[in-house]
Amino acid sequence: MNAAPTNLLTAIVLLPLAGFLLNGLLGNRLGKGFVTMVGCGLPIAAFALAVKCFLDLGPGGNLLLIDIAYTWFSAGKESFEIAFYFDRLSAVMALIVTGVGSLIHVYSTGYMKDDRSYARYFAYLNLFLFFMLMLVLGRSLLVLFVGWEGVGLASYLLIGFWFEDPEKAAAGKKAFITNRIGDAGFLLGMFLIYTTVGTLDMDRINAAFMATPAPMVSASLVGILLFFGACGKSAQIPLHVWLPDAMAGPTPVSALIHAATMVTAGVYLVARMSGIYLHAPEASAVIAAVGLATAFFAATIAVVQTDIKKVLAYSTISQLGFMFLALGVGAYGAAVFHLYTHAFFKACLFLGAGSVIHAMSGEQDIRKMGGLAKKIPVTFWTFAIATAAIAGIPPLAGFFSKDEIVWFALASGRGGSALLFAVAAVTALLTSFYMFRLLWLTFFGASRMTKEAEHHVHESPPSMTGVLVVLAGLSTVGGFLSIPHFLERELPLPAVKEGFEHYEHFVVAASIAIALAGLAGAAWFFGSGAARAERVRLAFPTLHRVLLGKYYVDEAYQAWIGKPLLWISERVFLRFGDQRLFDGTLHALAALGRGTAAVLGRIQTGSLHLYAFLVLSGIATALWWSLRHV
Amino acid sequence: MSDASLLNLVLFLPVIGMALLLRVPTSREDMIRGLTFWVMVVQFALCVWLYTRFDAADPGLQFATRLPWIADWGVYYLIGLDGYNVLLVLLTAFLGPLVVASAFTAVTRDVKLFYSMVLLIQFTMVGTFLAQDLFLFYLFWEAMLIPMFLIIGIWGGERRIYATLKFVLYTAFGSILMLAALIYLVVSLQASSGITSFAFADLYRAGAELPLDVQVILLAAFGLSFAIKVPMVPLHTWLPDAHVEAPTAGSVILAGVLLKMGTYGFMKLGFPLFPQATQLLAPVIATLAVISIVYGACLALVQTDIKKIIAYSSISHLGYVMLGLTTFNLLGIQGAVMQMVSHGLVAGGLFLMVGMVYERCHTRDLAAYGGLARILPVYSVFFVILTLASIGLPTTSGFTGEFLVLLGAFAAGWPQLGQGDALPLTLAVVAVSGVVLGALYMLWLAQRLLFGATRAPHQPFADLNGRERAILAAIVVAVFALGLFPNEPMHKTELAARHYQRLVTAAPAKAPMAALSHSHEGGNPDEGTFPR
Amino acid sequence: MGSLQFFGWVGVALFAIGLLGVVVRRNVLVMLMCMELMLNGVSLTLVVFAQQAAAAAATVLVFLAFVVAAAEIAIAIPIVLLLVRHKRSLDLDSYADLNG
Amino acid sequence: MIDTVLLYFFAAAALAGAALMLVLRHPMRVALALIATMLSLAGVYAMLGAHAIAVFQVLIYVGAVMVFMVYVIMLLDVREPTVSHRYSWLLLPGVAGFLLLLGILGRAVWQGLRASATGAPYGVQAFSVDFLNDYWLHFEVVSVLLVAAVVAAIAVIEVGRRGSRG
Amino acid sequence: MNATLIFTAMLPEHILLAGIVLLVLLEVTAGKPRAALAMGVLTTAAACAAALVLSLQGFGAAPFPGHLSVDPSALLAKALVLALAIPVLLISREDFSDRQFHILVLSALYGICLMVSADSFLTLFLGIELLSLPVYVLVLLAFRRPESAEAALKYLVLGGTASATLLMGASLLFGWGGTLETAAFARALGSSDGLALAGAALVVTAFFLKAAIVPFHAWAPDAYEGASVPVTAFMATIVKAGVLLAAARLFAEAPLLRPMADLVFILPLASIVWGNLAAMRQQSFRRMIAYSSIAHAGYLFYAFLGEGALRFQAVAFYLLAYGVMNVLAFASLPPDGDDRARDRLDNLKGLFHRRPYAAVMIAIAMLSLAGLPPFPGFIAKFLIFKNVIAAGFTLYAVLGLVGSYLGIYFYLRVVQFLFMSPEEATANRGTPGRFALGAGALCLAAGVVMSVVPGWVLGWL
Repeated sequence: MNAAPTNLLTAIVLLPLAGFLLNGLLGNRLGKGFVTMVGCGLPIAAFALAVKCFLDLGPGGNLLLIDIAYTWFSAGKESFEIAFYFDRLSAVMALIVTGVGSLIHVYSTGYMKDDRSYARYFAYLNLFLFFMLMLVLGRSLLVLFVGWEGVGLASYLLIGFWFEDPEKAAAGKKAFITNRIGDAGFLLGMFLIYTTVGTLDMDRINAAFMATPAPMVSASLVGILLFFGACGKSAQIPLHVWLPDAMAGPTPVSALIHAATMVTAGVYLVARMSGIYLHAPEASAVIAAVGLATAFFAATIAVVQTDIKKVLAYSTISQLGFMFLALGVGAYGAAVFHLYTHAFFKACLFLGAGSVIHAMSGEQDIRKMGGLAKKIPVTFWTFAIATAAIAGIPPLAGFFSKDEIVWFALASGRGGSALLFAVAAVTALLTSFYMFRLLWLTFFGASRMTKEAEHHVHESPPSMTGVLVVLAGLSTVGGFLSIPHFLERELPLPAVKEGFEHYEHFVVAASIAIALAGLAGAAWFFGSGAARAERVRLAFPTLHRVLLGKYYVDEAYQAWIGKPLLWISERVFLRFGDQRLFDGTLHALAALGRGTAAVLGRIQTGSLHLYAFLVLSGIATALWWSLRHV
Repeated sequence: MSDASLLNLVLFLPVIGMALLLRVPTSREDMIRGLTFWVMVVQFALCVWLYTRFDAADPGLQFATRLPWIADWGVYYLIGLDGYNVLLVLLTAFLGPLVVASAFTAVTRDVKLFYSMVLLIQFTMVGTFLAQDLFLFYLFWEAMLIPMFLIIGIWGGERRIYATLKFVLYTAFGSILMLAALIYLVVSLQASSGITSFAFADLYRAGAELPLDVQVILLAAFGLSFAIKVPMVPLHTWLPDAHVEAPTAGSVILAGVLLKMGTYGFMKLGFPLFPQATQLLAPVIATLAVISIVYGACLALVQTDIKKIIAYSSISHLGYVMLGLTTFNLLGIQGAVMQMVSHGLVAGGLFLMVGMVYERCHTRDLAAYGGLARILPVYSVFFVILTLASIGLPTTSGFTGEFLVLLGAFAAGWPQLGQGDALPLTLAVVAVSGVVLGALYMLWLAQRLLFGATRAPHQPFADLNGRERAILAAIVVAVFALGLFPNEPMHKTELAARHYQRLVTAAPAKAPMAALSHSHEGGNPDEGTFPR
Repeated sequence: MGSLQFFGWVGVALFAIGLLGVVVRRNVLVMLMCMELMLNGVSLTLVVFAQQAAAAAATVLVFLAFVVAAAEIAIAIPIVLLLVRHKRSLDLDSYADLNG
Repeated sequence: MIDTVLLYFFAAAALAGAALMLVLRHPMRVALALIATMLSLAGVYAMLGAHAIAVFQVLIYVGAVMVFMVYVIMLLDVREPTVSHRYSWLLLPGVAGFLLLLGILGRAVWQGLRASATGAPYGVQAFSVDFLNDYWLHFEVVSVLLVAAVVAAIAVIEVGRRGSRG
Repeated sequence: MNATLIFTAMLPEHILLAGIVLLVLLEVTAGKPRAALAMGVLTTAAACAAALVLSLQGFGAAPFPGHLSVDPSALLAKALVLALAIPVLLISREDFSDRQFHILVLSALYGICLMVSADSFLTLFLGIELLSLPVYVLVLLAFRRPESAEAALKYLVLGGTASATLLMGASLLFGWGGTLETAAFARALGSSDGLALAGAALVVTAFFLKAAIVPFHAWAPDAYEGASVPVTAFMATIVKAGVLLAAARLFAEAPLLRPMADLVFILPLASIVWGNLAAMRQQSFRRMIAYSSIAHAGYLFYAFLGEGALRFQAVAFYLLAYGVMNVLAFASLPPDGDDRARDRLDNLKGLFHRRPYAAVMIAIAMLSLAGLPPFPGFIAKFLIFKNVIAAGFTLYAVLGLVGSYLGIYFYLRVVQFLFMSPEEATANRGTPGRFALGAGALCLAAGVVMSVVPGWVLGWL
């Protein structure tokens, strides 16, 4: 590969950082105009630069760009460089991040208009972009990890943006901790790679695992460790618990971080490390299984959620599950494809939801909505398009990417199977169903709003609707750009199991049917005031409770991990260890000293007889000792 | 003025400062404060100058002074900078002015005595790091107790007497055994080679020649005294009390520098003096280190006193240092050094911040606080930054240290797994879990202190003033500098790390360690002949 | 002449008895006399050894011992008088204000 | 022959006197017992041929010290509890220690001394010659000591006259 | 016999004697005591100077062969003791104006001079008595409280026992070796003959009694508490120094073998532990110092475990450090009309706020006595234990060090009182006299010198 040196990448990364510093340090003094300018201008500039780099690539230009900023640490032959790396995969990611990011910045100017911490908000947002770009552009796992933890930080800050509410602050903490758990695995994976391969540069690592002899380490072990990190970041079972709570943050944040970009970092990581996973069938199997399971369970939960953002959150988890399924079956291109389309329609959905909430002046419960279609038409139409897209209605973006995934789940030579296909299909059905349920409950039917709420309903400002329209447009046409083909060189699609070639059209038909079935189901259940849905709910109360309770995973963690940890720390370590054992021993020794001192003092009675006796016995003993051998 | 004499000036500036303080009438408190502050500033400036002049490529002792002191015992006044101490001296000098400035409003009783004691302890700490002669080292090491005893005991909290006595008696016990051990070491050197010398360089040779069992005993004696200072579980119980009772300045000095004495002692003396014994005991020490990491973190989790949380976090963080020192590979050692400095900055900064809020609310009980972010925005920003540094978030110095240490530990453990010894790797893995626990308690602290509904005694009060902002800004800048560009300082310590590594692994005791470390050293075993 | 061993032993015995007296007798004057007895025992031992070695030194030492004993008594008695004046008692056990 | 008998008699008497000192109640009687012991010791000295010592024994001890002692005893005839119970509570341990001491020391001396006496008797004249020739340093020092003792005694008496300042 | 030789050899003694005689004459003739202090100090200083000069000239002679001989180290020892006596005399000004005090002190010093150059037990015995008899009386001389008499009596009785024991030991040694020269003792240490060992043991015991080593220590706390401040200082420093230096001369360079070595290890160790522990809960300053002195006597006898050639240096340096710091503490003790009050440790509470410098002085003294660096006490202790370990008694040294650790607490307790405790309402407000300050200054200067250039000081010894 002929790599061309450049400095643009550093610039791309640093622009948002500059935004963060400017807004963070000066924002409050220089006022909203300045903040908006910096907060939106720099990401857009970054986007422009990304496009520029993208154009440098491609058939005409170089195969990839490398930008070595500086050496972070070196000792002997150990060396860690801060370097950036720009190939087609990074390009796709960078464009999504900067592009969608910029859009959401613009949207935010409207959404956060009245917030008193306007500057802080944009500072955080820029900070996020900075780290996210480090993540997708980093050449070595180290740089990636810096971004990886950094975006975690940004999401922590943004989830807890309204920190007066302890719930929100706690949600931020939960997100950070859960990510940290994943990161521990990531770190171990990194260490293992470094110890065995001797470098952290991802291109080198891939090469090393491709080469023969392979490194003296099981690729699957490395793969699973890294995947554990990905689980944390991309909210896969068992580390998915943080994402729903993360909805506590401002809605644009949910759109940007918890739908479009950050949560897909795990997908990016696995795709980027495909060199390892191609040689790690066990790890790939695990990924496929986990991904699919996540997709399915999240979808089931989403069916019963009543908070508009929670529904979207679970759908995000579910869609991420789809991506991991694709990764698991070796269809890295398909995964990235879905990542890309998902970025559009899920961002659109979240922003639409934001617009709805904005319109409802803060109300998020879809049971208190309905009939909004006429009141906020732009929001409705964009939301509808995005819904259709995620449901996989052709020819919208979601259809193509999801179809690819379902297809490879069945036919991939790298572990595709009928079972995967079946579950994926069911999940797709559920997806379409709950999405249309959401649409219905929100926009159709009779209004269930309180009067004054209804009175306040209003369409959002153009800064928001404009963004919605753009994203809806992307969700519509985005699918026609075939990312897998574009990435063919970096991420070749897996060979199709022989004998399956001619099932392709069947699968396409199936997925179309599934999508429409979901639509129909939603219409049938919720079209007439959700009476039928109610009946179903009463029919299976337990099931409903379990789903509402999200399978009680949080509770289980609390009971089996949180409480025992605290108990041990409190009872065993603090009470017994520190207080009784260690300090106890000390105090006992001190008491011993004092006691002896008291005894000695009592011996000194002041009676000369006693003193003389001490002398007498002393002399006698001394004589005895010195003469005992004579 | 030659650099060597500058180094002496750096060492003795605090004493000069004390002499000047004596001339200042007790009533002129501001003058006292100013004088002390400027003395510290000058000291720091000189240190920076020397740091820039410090030649990373010179393995030997730099800016050294060597004067006969107790001639017929072979005791010399021998000080100098080398890779071992250069960063720590700089750190000490850096924290000096900040400590002084932080006490401007906090300390109002016996101001003169207080600042004399601060200068005194500064003197002893710098001396401990600079000393290259065991007798001199021990002198400074022990002398350090006295000012600390007074600082905690006079300006401390309710249970200050208990705390300070606990601190001094605990530490003194270790030092007594160390004294016996060092005398034995010197005597045996005299017996074996006929030369009477306390110079580290000579003792390194003497120690390595001792029979293993003797080495183990001596290492235990030295190690006990160092481990108490670090402190390593189970010798740590003095630390929380001392920290909680000490005045802010005391806590900062304690966390910022004093604890490093222990790890520095291990790195400069304990391990290199007795290589075979170290090889033998390395698993034990590493295990204790990891226990400290986890134990400290768990205890920090259940504290309600802000200072205690940070105190226990110190135990946890210094566990990383010890772990790094026992990896015997360059990454781990360098990481340990970095972690020392980083912890000095971060923990010091956190204690300063606790002090600042304590000055305003007069309580350290976490339950009394909440939502400070609303009333103290600037404070909160700094607090969050330092919290993240303490968690070891990338781009902060904490990450540099932890990452290198853990990587080193893993790199040391993995090959041994091949030889069927799973312990080192297990330790590394468990240590990684400390990363999670660290996030757990620090974020818990931050959330309860800064977020949620605003709640604090004696509000409303003013946000940080210029002085406080300056103090914290200095620390934060340093934290990020070490997080983003650790390479330059690390190069200054690299030769020392190699020297340490060579001394400790020279012994044939444990093949895997040695082999690994050489492979990581880059196969040039005999570079750097230290210190002459 | 008889065996010196016996007389040497007697000297030691006197010394020991004197010491015992100091330990057990409560009357301060008696105790002082017991101290004298100790010195007497010592002198006897010395004389016996002197007889064995026939050297002047020991005899001189005995002489010095006498003088010193006299001096000690000369100092001790006034002290005792002082004590008795304050304590109105010769009982040693009543002189125990200093203790601990 | 006879002087050997005398010798042993004096020794026995000395021991007896010493023993009596331990058991007698009244200080005066104790003093008399001590005097007896001293006189018999003087006898022993004389019999052993150390006439000088014998003389000093009689002069210094009996003549000076004990007279002084007896005088003081008569001076303070305080009604004494010590007369009723003469022993401190340490009687038994004291005796035990005494026996141990006597055993060890006596054994040492017994073995240390050769069986029979030798050497010429050491008379007053020889003593005074030696003393003033070889030992005048000690003579001088003794004088200093006596001066100091006198000053000391006077000081104590003055203190007694002055009474406690505290 | 050459008179000039005697004159020069015993010049310090002669100067002291002259002083004594002069004072006695004045006592007899002149009525009002005047300039007693001046005479005492001058005499001591002159004697000290004489001893120092002679020792620096490397003067050595045996004016009374077999009884008394001087060599540089003996002269140095005299100089050391006399030098220590000067500040003690200065302290005494507040308590003693009369001549008797000075006569007694001078004769005690005379005794010490004899002890440290004695070659025969006669001289040694006379020296010890000449030292002891005056001190018995000094104890009650101030007589600020009735207990003084009791203290004096206890000291006298046990002191008398000590001299009897010494005599008994001497006579046994005489019986063994047929001579009363002290060299016999050094020989006896090595012998295995019963008589020799018994004699040696008794002599050692006598020295233990004088130096207050457990279990012969019991007199010390009572005597120290009963005496007045200057006299306690005198006993704690001068008397101890005299005894120990005499012991050093007595042991000479004789190698210490078992069982004697055990004797010289076990009992001192016992007194280190005992003294340090018993001092922990004292309420009287002087009593605490007494226990501390018991412990220090232990360290000092540890020095005898060391190699013969190094004993004198170790003992001398230790005595210097220890004595100087002790006197410093006593000099800085704020005076008070009521002796009991002055003696109460509680009176030191919050002293720093009344008179900071005094507090700092006492603190320095305490920390030095505790053996914490960088104070001279540490270097002295280091020297002793270094010798002990070098001689191969590593275990003994470790035990001794651990014992010394026990002592740190009660010294720190004093510092705690000085700086950290609230002032007591009843606390005395007396101001220390000029002379006491002078004494303190002298001691502090000496201490500083010893800790800054210990090598230089050791060079002299």
